[in-house]
Amino acid sequence: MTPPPADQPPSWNELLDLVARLDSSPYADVELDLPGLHLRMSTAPGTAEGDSPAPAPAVPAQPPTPPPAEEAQPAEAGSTTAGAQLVDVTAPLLGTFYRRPSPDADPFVEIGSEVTADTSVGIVEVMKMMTPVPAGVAGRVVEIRAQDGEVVEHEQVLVRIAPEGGL
Amino acid sequence: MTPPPADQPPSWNELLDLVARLDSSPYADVELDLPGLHLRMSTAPGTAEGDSPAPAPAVPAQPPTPPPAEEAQPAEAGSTTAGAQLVDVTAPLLGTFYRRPSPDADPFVEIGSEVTADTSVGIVEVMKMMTPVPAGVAGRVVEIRAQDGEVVEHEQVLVRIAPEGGL
Amino acid sequence: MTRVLIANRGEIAVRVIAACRRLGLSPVLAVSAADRDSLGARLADRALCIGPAPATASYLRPELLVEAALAAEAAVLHPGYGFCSEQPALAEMCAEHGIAFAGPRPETLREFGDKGSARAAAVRAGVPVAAGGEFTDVDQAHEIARGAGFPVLVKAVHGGGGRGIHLARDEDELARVVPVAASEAQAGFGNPALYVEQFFPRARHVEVQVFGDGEGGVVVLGERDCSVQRRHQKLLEECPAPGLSPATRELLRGSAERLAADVGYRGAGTVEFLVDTEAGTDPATVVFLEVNARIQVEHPVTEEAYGVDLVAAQLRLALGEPHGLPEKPPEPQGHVLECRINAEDPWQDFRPSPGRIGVAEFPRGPGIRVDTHVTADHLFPPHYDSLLAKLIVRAHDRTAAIEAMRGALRATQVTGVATTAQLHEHLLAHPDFQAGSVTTRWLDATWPPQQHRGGEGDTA
Amino acid sequence: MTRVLIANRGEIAVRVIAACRRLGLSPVLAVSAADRDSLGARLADRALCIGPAPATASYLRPELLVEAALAAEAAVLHPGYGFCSEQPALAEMCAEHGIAFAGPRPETLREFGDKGSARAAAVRAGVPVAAGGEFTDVDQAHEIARGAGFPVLVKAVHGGGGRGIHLARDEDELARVVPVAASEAQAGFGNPALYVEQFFPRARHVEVQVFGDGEGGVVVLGERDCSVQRRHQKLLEECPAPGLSPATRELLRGSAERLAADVGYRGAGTVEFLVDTEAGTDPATVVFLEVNARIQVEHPVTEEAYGVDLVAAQLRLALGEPHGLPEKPPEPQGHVLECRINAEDPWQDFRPSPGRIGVAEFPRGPGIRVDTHVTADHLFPPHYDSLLAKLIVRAHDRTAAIEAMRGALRATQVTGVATTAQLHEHLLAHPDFQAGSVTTRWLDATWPPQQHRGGEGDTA
Repeated sequence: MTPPPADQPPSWNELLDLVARLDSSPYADVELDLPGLHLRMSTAPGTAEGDSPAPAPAVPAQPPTPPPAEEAQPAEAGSTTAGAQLVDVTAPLLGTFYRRPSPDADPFVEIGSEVTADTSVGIVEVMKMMTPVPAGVAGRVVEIRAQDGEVVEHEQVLVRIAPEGGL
Repeated sequence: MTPPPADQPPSWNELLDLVARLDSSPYADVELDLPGLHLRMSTAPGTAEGDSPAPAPAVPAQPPTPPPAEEAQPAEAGSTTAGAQLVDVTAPLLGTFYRRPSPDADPFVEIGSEVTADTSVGIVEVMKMMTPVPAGVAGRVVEIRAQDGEVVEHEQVLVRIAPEGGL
Repeated sequence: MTRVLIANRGEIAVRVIAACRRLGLSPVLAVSAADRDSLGARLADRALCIGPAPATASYLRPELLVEAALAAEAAVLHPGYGFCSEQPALAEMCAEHGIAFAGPRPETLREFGDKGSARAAAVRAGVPVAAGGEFTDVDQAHEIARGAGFPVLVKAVHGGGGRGIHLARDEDELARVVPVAASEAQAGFGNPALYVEQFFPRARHVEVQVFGDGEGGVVVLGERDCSVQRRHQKLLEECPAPGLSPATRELLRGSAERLAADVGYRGAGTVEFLVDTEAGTDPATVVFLEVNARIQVEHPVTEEAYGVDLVAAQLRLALGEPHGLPEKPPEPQGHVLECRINAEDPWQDFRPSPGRIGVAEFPRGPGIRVDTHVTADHLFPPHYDSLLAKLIVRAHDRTAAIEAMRGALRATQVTGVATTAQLHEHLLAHPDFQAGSVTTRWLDATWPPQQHRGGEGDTA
Repeated sequence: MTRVLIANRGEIAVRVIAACRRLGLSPVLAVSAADRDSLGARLADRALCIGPAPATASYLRPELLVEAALAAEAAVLHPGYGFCSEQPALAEMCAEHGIAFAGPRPETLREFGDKGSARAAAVRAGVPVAAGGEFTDVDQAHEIARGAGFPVLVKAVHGGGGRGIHLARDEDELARVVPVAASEAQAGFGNPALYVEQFFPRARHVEVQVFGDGEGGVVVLGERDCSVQRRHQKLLEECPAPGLSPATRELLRGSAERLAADVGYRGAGTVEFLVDTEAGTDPATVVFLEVNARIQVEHPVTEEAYGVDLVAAQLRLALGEPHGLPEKPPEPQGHVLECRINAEDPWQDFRPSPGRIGVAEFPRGPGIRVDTHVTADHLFPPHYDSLLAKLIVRAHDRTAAIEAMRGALRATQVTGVATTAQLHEHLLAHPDFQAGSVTTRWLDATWPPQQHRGGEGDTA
């Protein structure tokens, strides 16, 4: 059922207009009911009824800055992901990640490979200089996150390992 | 009556527009219902919780009359402080607050005085121009916050009133 | 510590606070309820809330401003621009209460606040004015208009600013316009007196910055070109004014200096002129427009061109100290531009766009100055003017300055409100502007760009 | 969009980003793990983490910086100052990989990176050097020293910077110093070769900014005075250098220009000189110190004095475009000062004071520029140098600039770390500094103030 035009609530612009007018008026309290509209304004706090808190404008929260690493990280710097209980093996520096010692060779590891802390999971190449990346922990490779030949950043996760005996 | 389906709730930008206007307006409490929208704003923390409904003097919407030029002051602006259930009577503008009509006269009100909404609780003087400050609400004066002869800022609390019949 | 009451808001309040810091003065800011949490209120040593948000109940009430100065025990009141800055009543009330007003004397404000007496003062000082004069009836108006040559402008003798000005292109239009203008003048200024003067359709707006010591000594700090205007609102200013001949510069500066010296001008002021680009004479045709008896929005272009602090000079003079400006400033090297970033939508007929600011990133780097009161999460209130920030850029020549300003605009990011930044990018890229010396009606013919006319809206 | 890899951190990273914005280039920042959340990382279009916090594992490794430039597909690498900026290896590696290095050619870096070859290049270009020369045994050292006149300095021929320099006030001291210096040179630079030259105990440090087009064209942008030094660390710089005669300026500029032209210098560089304030001749005695083949920390004083963007000029030149600087810049009007605000405690022997910044408020207003990477809540890392912000102030003369800088320091508020701000307030208020032309050893004799010597600590 469509109500007759006279019963329609005011448009948004009309409402803004009204508020602008009321702003400079001497009224301390205003209450307005129209079909489809209820407006109540007061200069006295606490006089408007209701139970929902005022919609505060969202202020973007500053993410806390992580403390800087004080020392050079060992290349195998692993971190535990909460819940998943997996160890991240990350890149020790920026460079190109290779999963194999040479283009024709087999990959250092595959998903399911068992590794010791010293097992290389790949190498990072910077200007022809190769830096092997050891697993850092004994266990089983469950995920390979970096592509062969991909440029990886420092601390970027390369592979993830389920440690021996869990965590 | 069912609201007309054509009436869309305002967009977020339109809402921000309204909030921007309201934010810098003198209103302490705002409540707005439109089809698909409920807005409630208050400058008084804790008043939006709904545990102490505030039946403060609500002036029903009246036909708009031209605002009385520059002197249009919501001088009687009262506000309820959550918890204490008292109404703050605040200064309508910056100036010197006087508790008596003349140095020899008795104070307009003392603690314990019974007031109506029209009773002056003091005057604010700006460059020899006197602005009476009405209580804005009927009740009993329970606290006098501003000293005689003190410079008060706009919206500074002058006296506090326990409204008739409580809150 | 000597206190200064700042009777204004927005970016100029922040600017005056900076000048106070430079001089070791303590800034106290008068704020309306809408400005309690403004950047100025945070940077000042104290903020005093004088009244509710509407300016008519706060910033436009001299008695509240002086009351605030007394409450703050301020030695000086700085009025900023706009609001009460040129109100003789404020200057007088300050004087009555022993507060130094950082502006001209009340009688100077009164003289230049009225078009008739301002024009008379200009004539007395030998400053060129447009052909024309006062009239008392329509016949006389026609006679003067014929003498001056059509088109003409009809103005209220006792009016001020850009209000109540009517254009008449011929005798018929003049006959129609005079009664309307007279009744408007009566309604607006309490007096129907009118005058008529020659209209220059293709003129530049060039103004001279002066600073008087109040005793007839005047420092002249060159010219600003403010021809980029939309309906008499300046949008982009530069110093020096490009492409003027030395003789024209000398005519402008000499005129401004004589006028300021003649009235014993005190403090910072601007003498505005039209420069006719049609005539082809040297010096060009120059006519007096008006005096702005205050610091102006565009004062930074002069400051950066000359390496001076005009607001600090105002405060020093008000405190009875030497103003500290160089007596004979050397010609500025390089070029300075200012773009006004307004919270307006240039694609929607410059509709004001107040609201909650999200991101507010401004440019940084050599020669860049940003005057603003806006920070991230600031609520830009709808009660006042829409000036959001002024980008000021200085470089070794005009071409480099234009390029630098284009970079500065690219590095400016403001979300939550519409701004005029995109308009400025368009203007700075325009061959007419790059060639220098556009006229005051250029912008209205240039914006919005042709391909966007006809309601296409913000799709570019 | 053309990308620029910025191989640096701190305020200079932010500065290069600003230059990229000016030119419409896309800045990509190489960061260590400690700088992931830095202001530069936020302002850049992209940040690439190249390695852990220690500079030896990140910013000091040319191969990582070039790898990052390749990963970013950058056309240009900007090295900033310090770190690898003057490493021939970085410039060479860039060339090998088709990346334009925003700095001099590798051979230029090599020539000026060695005291012996730099001095030889100066002599070839007719640039005055201190009396002295290389020696192979102690007897020869004594002979040269007697010729130059005591006191003398003993330096490693293949050394660079301020390292490994020994003072000998007489023959006995020279005899003691030579073997020590030789073994230090062998250990530090792989070669025991030494030379001896005249020492100027009361000299000013004055340097000339040059910008070469790489083909022998050189723009000279005046002098900077950097005499306010603590143990060879510059703290406060100004442009122009105060109180030099026109003949002395001409000698400095002409020398710098010849040297830069002679080597076909490419990009921004500084030729450092000592100016002897004792001699009383005109021109004063001027001797070549070294060439800094990079943008310098104190480049903003020149930029603000001349209205130029030196970093943008570096980037333009690297991209094969004209650098855009004026060919014959006019003499600057006014005066520019720079104060380095370091996170150091001047009351505790300038002990570094890294840590979490609380408040970070910087001055604003006319002629004020602040180059910083520090914002509120920034964690100032302990791994790198202690430069926190540079306050740059320009005014119409030196007196006004000093006053403006004192105001700027008052308006600066940084909490959470100790800073050198208070030191600067002391220096600027000192009559010696206000009179101009202090020598390089003035600060060590002036700070801490007499009444605070003897371990009173930070009580003033």
